[in-house]
Amino acid sequence: MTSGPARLLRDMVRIRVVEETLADHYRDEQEMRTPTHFSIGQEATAVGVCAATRPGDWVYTAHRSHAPYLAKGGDLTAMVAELYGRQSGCAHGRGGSIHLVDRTAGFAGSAAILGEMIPVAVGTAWAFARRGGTRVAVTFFGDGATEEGVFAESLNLAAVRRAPVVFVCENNLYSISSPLAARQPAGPTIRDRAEAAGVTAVQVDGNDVFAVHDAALTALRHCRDGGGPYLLELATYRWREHVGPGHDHGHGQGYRPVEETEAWIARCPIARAADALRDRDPGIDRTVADWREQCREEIRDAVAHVRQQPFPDVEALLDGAYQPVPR
Amino acid sequence: MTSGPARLLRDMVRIRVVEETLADHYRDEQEMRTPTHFSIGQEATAVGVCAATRPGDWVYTAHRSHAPYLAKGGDLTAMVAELYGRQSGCAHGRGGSIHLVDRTAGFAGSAAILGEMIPVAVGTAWAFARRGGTRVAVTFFGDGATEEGVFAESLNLAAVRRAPVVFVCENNLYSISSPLAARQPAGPTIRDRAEAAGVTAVQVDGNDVFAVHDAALTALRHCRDGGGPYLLELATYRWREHVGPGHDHGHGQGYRPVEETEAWIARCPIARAADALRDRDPGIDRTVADWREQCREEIRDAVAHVRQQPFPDVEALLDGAYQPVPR
Amino acid sequence: MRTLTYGQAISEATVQCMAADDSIFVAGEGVDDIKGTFGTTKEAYARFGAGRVIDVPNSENAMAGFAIGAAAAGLRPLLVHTRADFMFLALDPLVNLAAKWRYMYGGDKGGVPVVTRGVVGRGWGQGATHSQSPHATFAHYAGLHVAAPASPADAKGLLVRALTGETPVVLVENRNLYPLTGEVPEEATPIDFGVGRIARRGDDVTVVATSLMVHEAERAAEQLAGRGISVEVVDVRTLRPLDDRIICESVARTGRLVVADTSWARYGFSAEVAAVVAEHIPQALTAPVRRLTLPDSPAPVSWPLEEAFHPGAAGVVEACLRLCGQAPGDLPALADVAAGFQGPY
Amino acid sequence: MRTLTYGQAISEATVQCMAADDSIFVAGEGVDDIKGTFGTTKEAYARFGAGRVIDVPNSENAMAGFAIGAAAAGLRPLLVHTRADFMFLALDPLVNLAAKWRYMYGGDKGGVPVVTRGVVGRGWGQGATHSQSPHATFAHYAGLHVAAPASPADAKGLLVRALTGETPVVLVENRNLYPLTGEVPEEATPIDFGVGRIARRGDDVTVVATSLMVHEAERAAEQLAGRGISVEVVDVRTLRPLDDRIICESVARTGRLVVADTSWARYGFSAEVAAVVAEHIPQALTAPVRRLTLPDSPAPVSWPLEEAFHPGAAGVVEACLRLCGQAPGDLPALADVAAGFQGPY
Ligand SMILES: Cc1ncc(C[n+]2csc(CCOP(=O)(O)OP(=O)(O)O)c2C)c(N)n1
Ligand SMILES: Cc1ncc(C[n+]2csc(CCOP(=O)(O)OP(=O)(O)O)c2C)c(N)n1
Ligand SMILES: [Mg+2]
Ligand SMILES: [Mg+2]
Repeated sequence: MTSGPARLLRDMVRIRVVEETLADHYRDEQEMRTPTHFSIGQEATAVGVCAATRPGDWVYTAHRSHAPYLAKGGDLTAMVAELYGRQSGCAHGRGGSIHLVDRTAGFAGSAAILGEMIPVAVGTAWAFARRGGTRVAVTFFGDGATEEGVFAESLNLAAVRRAPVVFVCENNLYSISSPLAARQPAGPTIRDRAEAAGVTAVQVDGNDVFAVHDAALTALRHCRDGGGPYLLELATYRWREHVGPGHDHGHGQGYRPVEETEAWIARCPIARAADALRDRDPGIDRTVADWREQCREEIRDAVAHVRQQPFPDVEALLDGAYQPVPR
Repeated sequence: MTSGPARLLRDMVRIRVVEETLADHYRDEQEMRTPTHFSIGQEATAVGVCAATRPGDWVYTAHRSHAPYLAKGGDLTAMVAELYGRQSGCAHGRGGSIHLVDRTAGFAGSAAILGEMIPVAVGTAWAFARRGGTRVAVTFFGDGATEEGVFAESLNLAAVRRAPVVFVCENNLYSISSPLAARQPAGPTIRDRAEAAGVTAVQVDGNDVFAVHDAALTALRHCRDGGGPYLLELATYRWREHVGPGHDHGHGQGYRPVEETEAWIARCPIARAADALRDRDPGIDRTVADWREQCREEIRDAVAHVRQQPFPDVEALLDGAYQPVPR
Repeated sequence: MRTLTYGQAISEATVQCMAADDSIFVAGEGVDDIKGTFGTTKEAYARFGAGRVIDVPNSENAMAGFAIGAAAAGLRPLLVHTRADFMFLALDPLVNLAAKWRYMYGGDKGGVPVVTRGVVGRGWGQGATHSQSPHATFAHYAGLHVAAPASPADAKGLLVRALTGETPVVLVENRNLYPLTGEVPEEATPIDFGVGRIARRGDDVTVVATSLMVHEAERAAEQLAGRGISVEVVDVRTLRPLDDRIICESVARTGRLVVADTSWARYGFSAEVAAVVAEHIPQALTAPVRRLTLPDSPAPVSWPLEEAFHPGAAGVVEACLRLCGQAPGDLPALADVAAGFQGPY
Repeated sequence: MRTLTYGQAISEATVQCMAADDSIFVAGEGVDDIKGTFGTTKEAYARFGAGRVIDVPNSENAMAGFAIGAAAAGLRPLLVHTRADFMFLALDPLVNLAAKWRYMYGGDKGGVPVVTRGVVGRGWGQGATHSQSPHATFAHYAGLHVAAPASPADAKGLLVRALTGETPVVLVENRNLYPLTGEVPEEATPIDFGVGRIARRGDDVTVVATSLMVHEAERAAEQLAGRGISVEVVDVRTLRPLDDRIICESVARTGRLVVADTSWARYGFSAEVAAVVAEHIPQALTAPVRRLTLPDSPAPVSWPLEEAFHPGAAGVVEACLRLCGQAPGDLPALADVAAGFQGPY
């Protein structure tokens, strides 16, 4: 994976366009019958980290899965098909938005029970290390998931076993509608908890894709060099509602102050990356506009293609529940 | 509860004599059919903390329950009866060594699933605070229990809710036969984890009963003053095997270096407290010897008494499983 | 009597009990949210505020332990899980501590009456980890009580009973029942656990069900009446204690038993009900027992698969027809109650 | 064939499988201890060392997740819990992730063959949280396999099968079986899940059991033979898949069924076995099914209560006598197998 600055920007634009388009379809058609957690506004975390990985590294995520899946190179059409419940979906319509997987791309799986994929990544990392080599496991989760006991257990386990795992906390300040202050005490940060558990950890501006990328490169190198686990706490913000396609600020939902949301939207990771590149590349806005157009076409085609595809065969309902018995 | 220095020493002597005597009976008679975790060598933690509590404060513990139970003023005969499985036991023979309780004394209960009583104490503390007043909940657990996710969850919860709870970690370096190094990374301490979770925390020499007592007074005052939760990490060491009456160092069990055990035995909390008092009270050794004799008699009587008591009635096997239905 | 929705009945029970007993508090992730757990905690929050309806960290294990400790100190916690699937993380404190507390400490020091509400049932492609009904898991362990009310009145009465008793209780609520309406008494009158209810009288087949499946069974019965088959629907209301008598009395009359459940067959509700009959009145059975349950796979997401996965009225109809020796197939298909669920979540 | 103890058989299966497949590793609290989990992990540790037999922090949840992640990356974890009661803390990853993994990711990406051994059964006054057998809880959820071997040969064969298959497996081992001896094949030959075994032939009553209760049933059968009652003992060996056929074939012949289990009746093993018969051959029953299980309370500690609490051969004898219309009482009392357990833990 190349990781030049423009590439980072382009990947973010692609994810933004894909998600915005899917959100529209989701809302208008009511055909994607799967609860869907969009990362719109949070693209820099997924892109900055995943672009720093190698193809052999594995990425796990929680429910907010689309952006890391795409950033890691997951197959777009297969994702769209999964959302539309088609047999050609990456999980053959069995998993939905919260259970994306693309082993070929190194996207090892997503799951929707908070914290569940955190120890899984530690186990994968340990397995990688045991075989020798320099593969790393990465696991994305939110600030809310850090309150689950399994997060602490996993940090400790990774530190004891010096597992090459990068914990990526996308701290978007909310767990559904609960603000951080209702769930964690003021003062110590998630980074602090990781360090107290023996895990090297840093806080990074999660809307600055270049900073995230640099930090991820450092984290991955640390892991590959046998330095043990690493945690990135990335401050960011989701623009849409927790689950579903809508905007929920200023719509009477009221759990997020409108000014807060607007301030974060003003810190759009895409706009910021474009701003940063404009000096070196004054034509960047034109380029971004072109990318947008290409991506719009790409996702339009994917949706059109997928909607022609068949649903799974109801006869095959039980297939895959167990290892097939050889006949 | 008075808490003069001599009283602290006396309470330790009493617990030591009671446990040593029970261990002999346990081994020789095989009549106490309940897995029993002795605190011999660890008396300073229980005594130092419990003597600092007020009667209205509640103490919870894990499996290593006898010492805190006695230190908090739990009924000795009822404990012995519980170990002998008698109806007159503090849990009527239903609970055994690991499920001691004496509500009158403020010993709220012990349980043997690691970490289980940690959030329970947070809930009790929160209930105390909600009613107003200055009652505090205290929860004892080992270093091993801090690896359970529920420990981290409880620290966070206590910090968010500013619950008046004192977490007491008796760090005796082992979880059964597993040394700390196999279970937690070198470097950060349990105290560090608590602080990173927003809980005020200190490390104290857990074999120095006066230091423990001072720290506990500070912790309890902090809680009563509305300062929120507090953690005491107390370094100590058990002299006997994990469960049961035997000594296991130098007996081929091999998980603890003989020198290590001997060095800790040399740091006997009782001998140290006596040493510290000897300047002020040159007759202290005589006094201790007298206490020993009194306590020996007390426990001898208790055992003799209890062994005359009846077992629970088998007809009452199901009683207490559910709230009695009014007839 | 005025009618309420199932969700309103739960809300009303909560508010009335809280007004009567200030030791009751509600705790759960997002219980103070504007949506208020499908509307069930909204009024309680509005009336009693953040001191008694408390939002909590995402820590299911510690929250259950916290509730136990609060209960030990005399409070009455009502824990709420927006998905019962999350309760696996609270299983240890509920099963290993709450359920055993009273007995393990001798039986005479009181229990820890922690009441836990878990939302179960299919949504909109929620998939394998957000569609389960773990009622049988909790009901297996002595020391707990488990209820699965089907009607608004029962939802109220059983919750009132739970909030006034001394036993730790797990209540499962199928989310598809929240909009359902029914008559509900104004007063906070408790309904005892362990007492089933004949939801519909009939003579030819007994369908024993709980929660959502009671309604599916009633709809099936309606359709089968048109075919001359008279179906009795037994709603057990609580899984522990279980009303063996109402089950046996019905099957003794009809001779035929279908058990309908929203979880898997093996070691589940359907197994226990069949066992009760085999244990007491096997000779009454004129035909083999039929179990209508989840097929043996995790829940799929894709719409056609999800439709095929979840049991409903059509399955009850088919099972009854077979038991009565009639060919299925020529009845107009029934849509599931839950199939009316509107997305997008 | 040479004989081994049940514990040695498990040890041998572990060692042979580890020698044949270096992706297998053992993990658990204290598996490297000198006592080696009742001796079952001792030789593996001696042979393969700390790199493949790993002691772990007290983190049941994370360890199960860790094992899943290792399995996803191609390793074969064998997790060991010295008490199955601790597995409630690992229920979420096992039931919500391992069990569903293969299906939820489409069915064609392989499973996560995590094998978990849990020690169950009474010890010496271990009490309410250290005596449970949660096999029914795990067996309720589609996606897992659950075994409860009774003999040394089955303990070996089923563990070999688990360590060579692709399905996540939970094996429960009653600690009182470890010293039991029996013939065990030298080779690591797998025994398929879902295939029961007739432990003893008989014609008058069928006792369906698993794990320790198979032996209690055999001892009961021996005694009942002296009373002219011929008892067939069916050892199902695995709870999921469950061998319905062997149960039904036996009951079809004897007409009488006793189910014996070391857990509670409600929603447990005894419920499922009774349900299988009610579902397939209710007309074969000439008498009501009897369940011999734990009484509905948590486990007590006090010796006389503990003796009364745990089901054993004497209970099987009584149940069979009643089923056959004979008065119990005039047979010499049988001591339980587990009653031979020597303390002090
Ligand atoms: C164990 C568990 N508890 C609760 C939930 C319900 N839930 C789903 S997403 C979510 C919020 C998670 O917040 P965070 O981890 O910060 O991720 P974000 O949605 O903000 O990206 C919650 C509480 C769950 N899925 N699993
Ligand atoms: C959840 C759980 N896991 C494992 C065990 C088994 N176990 C009992 S005591 C113990 C050691 C605990 O060590 P620590 O907490 O340090 O207490 P100590 O015995 O040293 O006082 C273990 C692992 C348990 N009781 N509960
Ligand atoms: Mg968040
Ligand atoms: Mg310790």
